[in-house]
Amino acid sequence: MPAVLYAAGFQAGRDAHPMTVGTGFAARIMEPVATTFFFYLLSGLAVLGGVLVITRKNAVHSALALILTLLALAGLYLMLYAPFVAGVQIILYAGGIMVLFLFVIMLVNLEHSEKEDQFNHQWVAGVLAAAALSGLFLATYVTGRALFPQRVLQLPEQSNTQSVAVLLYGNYMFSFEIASLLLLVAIIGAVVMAKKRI
Amino acid sequence: MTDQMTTDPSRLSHLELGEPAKTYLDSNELVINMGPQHPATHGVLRVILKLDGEKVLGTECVIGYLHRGVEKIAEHRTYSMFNPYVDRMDYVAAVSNGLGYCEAVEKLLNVQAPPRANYIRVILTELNRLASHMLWLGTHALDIGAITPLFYTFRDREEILKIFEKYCGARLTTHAFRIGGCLYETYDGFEDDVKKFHKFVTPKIDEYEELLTTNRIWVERTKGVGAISAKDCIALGVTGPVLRASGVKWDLRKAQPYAAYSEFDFEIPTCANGDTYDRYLVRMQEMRQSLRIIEQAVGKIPDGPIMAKVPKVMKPPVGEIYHSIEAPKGELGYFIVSDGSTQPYRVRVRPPSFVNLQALELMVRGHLVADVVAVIGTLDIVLGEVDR
Amino acid sequence: MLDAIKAYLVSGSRTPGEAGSISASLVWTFVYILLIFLGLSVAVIAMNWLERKILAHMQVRLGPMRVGPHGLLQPIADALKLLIKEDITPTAADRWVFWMAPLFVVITAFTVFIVVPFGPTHAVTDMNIGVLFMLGVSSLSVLGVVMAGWASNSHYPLMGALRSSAQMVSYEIAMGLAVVSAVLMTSLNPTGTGTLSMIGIVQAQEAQHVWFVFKFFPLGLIAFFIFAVAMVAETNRAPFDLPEAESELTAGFHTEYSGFRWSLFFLAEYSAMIAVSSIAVTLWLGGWLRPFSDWLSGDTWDLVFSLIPGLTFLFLAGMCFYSTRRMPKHPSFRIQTAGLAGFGLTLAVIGLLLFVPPVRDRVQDIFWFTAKVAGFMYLYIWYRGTFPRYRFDQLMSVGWKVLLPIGIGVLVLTAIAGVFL
Amino acid sequence: MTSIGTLHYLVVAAALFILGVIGVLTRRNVVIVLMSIELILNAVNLNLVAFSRLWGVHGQVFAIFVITDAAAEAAVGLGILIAFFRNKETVNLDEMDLMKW
Repeated sequence: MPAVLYAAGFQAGRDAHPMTVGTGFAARIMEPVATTFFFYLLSGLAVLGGVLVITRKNAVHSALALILTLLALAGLYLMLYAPFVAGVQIILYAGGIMVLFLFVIMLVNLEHSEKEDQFNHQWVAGVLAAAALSGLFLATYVTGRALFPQRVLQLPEQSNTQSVAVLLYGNYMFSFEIASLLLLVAIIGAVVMAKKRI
Repeated sequence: MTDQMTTDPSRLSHLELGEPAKTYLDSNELVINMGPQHPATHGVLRVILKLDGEKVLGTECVIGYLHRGVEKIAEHRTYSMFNPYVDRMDYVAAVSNGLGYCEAVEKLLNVQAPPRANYIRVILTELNRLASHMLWLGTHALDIGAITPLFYTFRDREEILKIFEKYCGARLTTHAFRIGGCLYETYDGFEDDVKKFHKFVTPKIDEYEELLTTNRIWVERTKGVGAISAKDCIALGVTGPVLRASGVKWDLRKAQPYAAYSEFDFEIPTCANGDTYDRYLVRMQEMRQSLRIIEQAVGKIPDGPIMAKVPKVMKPPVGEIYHSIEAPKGELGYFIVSDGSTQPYRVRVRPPSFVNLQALELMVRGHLVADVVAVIGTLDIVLGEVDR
Repeated sequence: MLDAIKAYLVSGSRTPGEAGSISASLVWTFVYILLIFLGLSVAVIAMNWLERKILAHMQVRLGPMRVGPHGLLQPIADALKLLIKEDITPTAADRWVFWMAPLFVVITAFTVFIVVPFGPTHAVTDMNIGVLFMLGVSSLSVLGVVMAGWASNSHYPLMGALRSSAQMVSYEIAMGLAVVSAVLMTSLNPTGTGTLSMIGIVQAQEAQHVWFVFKFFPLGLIAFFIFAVAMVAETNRAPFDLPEAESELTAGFHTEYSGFRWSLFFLAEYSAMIAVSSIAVTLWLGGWLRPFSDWLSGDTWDLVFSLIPGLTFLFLAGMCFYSTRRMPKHPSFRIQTAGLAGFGLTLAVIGLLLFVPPVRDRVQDIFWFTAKVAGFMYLYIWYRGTFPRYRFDQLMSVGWKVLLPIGIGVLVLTAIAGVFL
Repeated sequence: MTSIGTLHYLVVAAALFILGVIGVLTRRNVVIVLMSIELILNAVNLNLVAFSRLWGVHGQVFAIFVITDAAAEAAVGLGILIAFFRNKETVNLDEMDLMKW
């Protein structure tokens, strides 16, 4: 499935460029359909996962829903010509962070918290705030849509990893080092927090 | 520790260990039932483990799943009728069990088995020791994860069982000896068979050692695991290879020779650390020593009768007797009380496995779950003997 | 349609993901996926039989002998048994997660194969991030294991799941470092750019005229060794099979599974083994490249090596025929003997087919790749027959204290060597 | 048939963001709140990657930084959670009021 997806993204992307001419009748028919189909499928899955994350009682179910969202987002990244970010998303987010989450959920037995009230007392205020935020987004969408540039850059998909690397080790070298420092701090912090006796 | 040991399962199912923990964090413990149906408990032993993650905080053995009331049965059988029952206790070393019982009753009757019978007894008992140690090695290695030695040892144990079968018709529960000697004369070619076996198995033991003794993973898994000091061993009454691995040179074959053992030249292998690796080494050495005894014995089996004069209806004089032998697993003792009738008033067995099992708690506390399996294997228990 | 097939076969220089038009690309992708799925299932079945036979012969016994000649039909009988068996879901289990876990494991195990290059053109797709994708997706299988252990709602599976997730996460790091050092070597091409694409990595080895296992000796060898150890741990096989340590945890995370769902775990385990082996083969052992391509070069040698696939099959066929002669002559063995002869005949026909020049040229790559992977499979079985099992703390210390530092050291040294040599 | 532009991705990202905000503001369970934060971070990532199609790869680089950040946050957050759970035997946010006096 990712292969198909990938191919679809690749082909569609090629056609989205104004200068590219479709390679054939079938291509001209299929590409927009494939892109649209996969976009709606993946974003639907992502949003569905998001809804499940915040509504499930059982934390493990929430985590699994979050994994669904993460994988769907990785698919979207592939469609956006960001294969490297997609790979990192899968290997780090779904394979690393979520395993950590599941591990902790299993360590911290949450059975009794399932039977308790799932939402806090200020949930009305919270939902109102979120509604206000979505209103803001909606307003931005309505007013700003026209200002949005229509054309997209044709990113060189085959050398995506190289261009990311050049930026990461060139322009953002300092930030990269800071990030490694951040991770070091996080490791030490996590060990100190979780260890029973030091 | 021994006072925790009890055979009343109704009390034990709600342990002093407390209710199962709510969480699996180190603040709370996890209680796991290992057994009675578990591949690594060598039968129907149930070990209740109190765990902190993977670390063992405490254990409790629940036994009795294989209890058949062997000792009680003895009170309703004549002396010779009870003889086959003892084979069913330590069923991997049935010959040793029979030897112990027969000698105890002979002592009670004040009868001496003839020298030829004693030689046959020694040969068969030592063969049985080899068989028992081979079974131990195979299952112990299997518990630690090495699957191949099991098949090697079973291949070689088969040769021993073939000799048993040719001698008395049975392979496992042999009932080879009778009170007063042996019932069966050796078959034609018995000595050749034993000699051939000796030649066959000596390089095989090197083969086992090649697979395991210097294997890094094996050494890492066994060195320092389940160590027990000589003092603790003596305090708990632990005997056999477990005791010898802790550095105590105590073997009943030397300490109070029975059968014909005083006539043979052999050594008592000992080690110093008392850990699983040392017990492994001791047993491997013991196998070689057994082969040595067999080699000496088979060359000079004396001629003569194989049965002493024993009355058809045995009525030992009133009195009591304790006789113990060095079974493959440790000291196997029989305490028999006679009231002068044809049936024993009471028979009490001191099984080595039962006593050695006490040491489990001491040996595994603070170790990991995987070590529990290794230690159960190294104690070499047979549940038929523990529960009787 | 026929034209399309012909066009694709003739073009011959692209993976199906890049085939001319999107429709052709889709069709060929599906064809390849189907082929890989079938091939993998057959490989797992064959592996099942081989493991039992090889292990048995290492352990002085015969292994399956009853179902079919030399037990050849035993895996099929087992599969049937598993399918017919009752599929039990424990009452206290979390139904959804319990149901999803084996699916998740199997899907991840199979998805990995879309980037495996069986030959320069024989891959479903050539991803720019091939290696990253493989590592990522195979690391997802740990989620399935955790789900299975948690959903069973039982102590032994939970402990198995905790063990395996800790183990897989730790060994992934050592594995990643080893992979990075191999990827670093690809950047020493004459063209000068590194690549994560699986096909690109093999092509780099072709261009540099050396398999990466021999590059910067012994650096490549050490990295390969790290990977070879980590991949055994990653697939939970002996001597690192603690999550399913039979003597300790009965069966680890799949204790509560039975029947078909259990067989899915089985399938996933074996295809994961094949997957990591193919990563190792691609990264260090030259993928589809034939051995000695520099030393024994030239048209004559090319021809000789291209005959080897057919000869191998003929040899296997010969073994079958020889065994036929050794079968018992009793009438009740007649069907088995005939079956064995038929099997040999099939192998012989395949072998002869492999001598036909066009087939020979297309199939060579696949043969060499498969042969190398098969070597790894044999190693897996060999380990299982030889080693005892590690203990959990020892396993962790091997991962973190031995493999990880060595991996970092090799990475740094490879980088230095790449710059200065 | 409209083709999918950057704007579509932004809408998806906004939806995920709002879901995350709702989760953070209303749920009691800390683990789920942490997961909602991951949801928010992912929404941001999707935005960044979508915009990288307009203005070059910089967005993708930044997305990688965000993922790093998320890893650090998850590690520390779950560490705190374990430490807290060990002492108080609860994972409910409104019971975490040790600092409130």
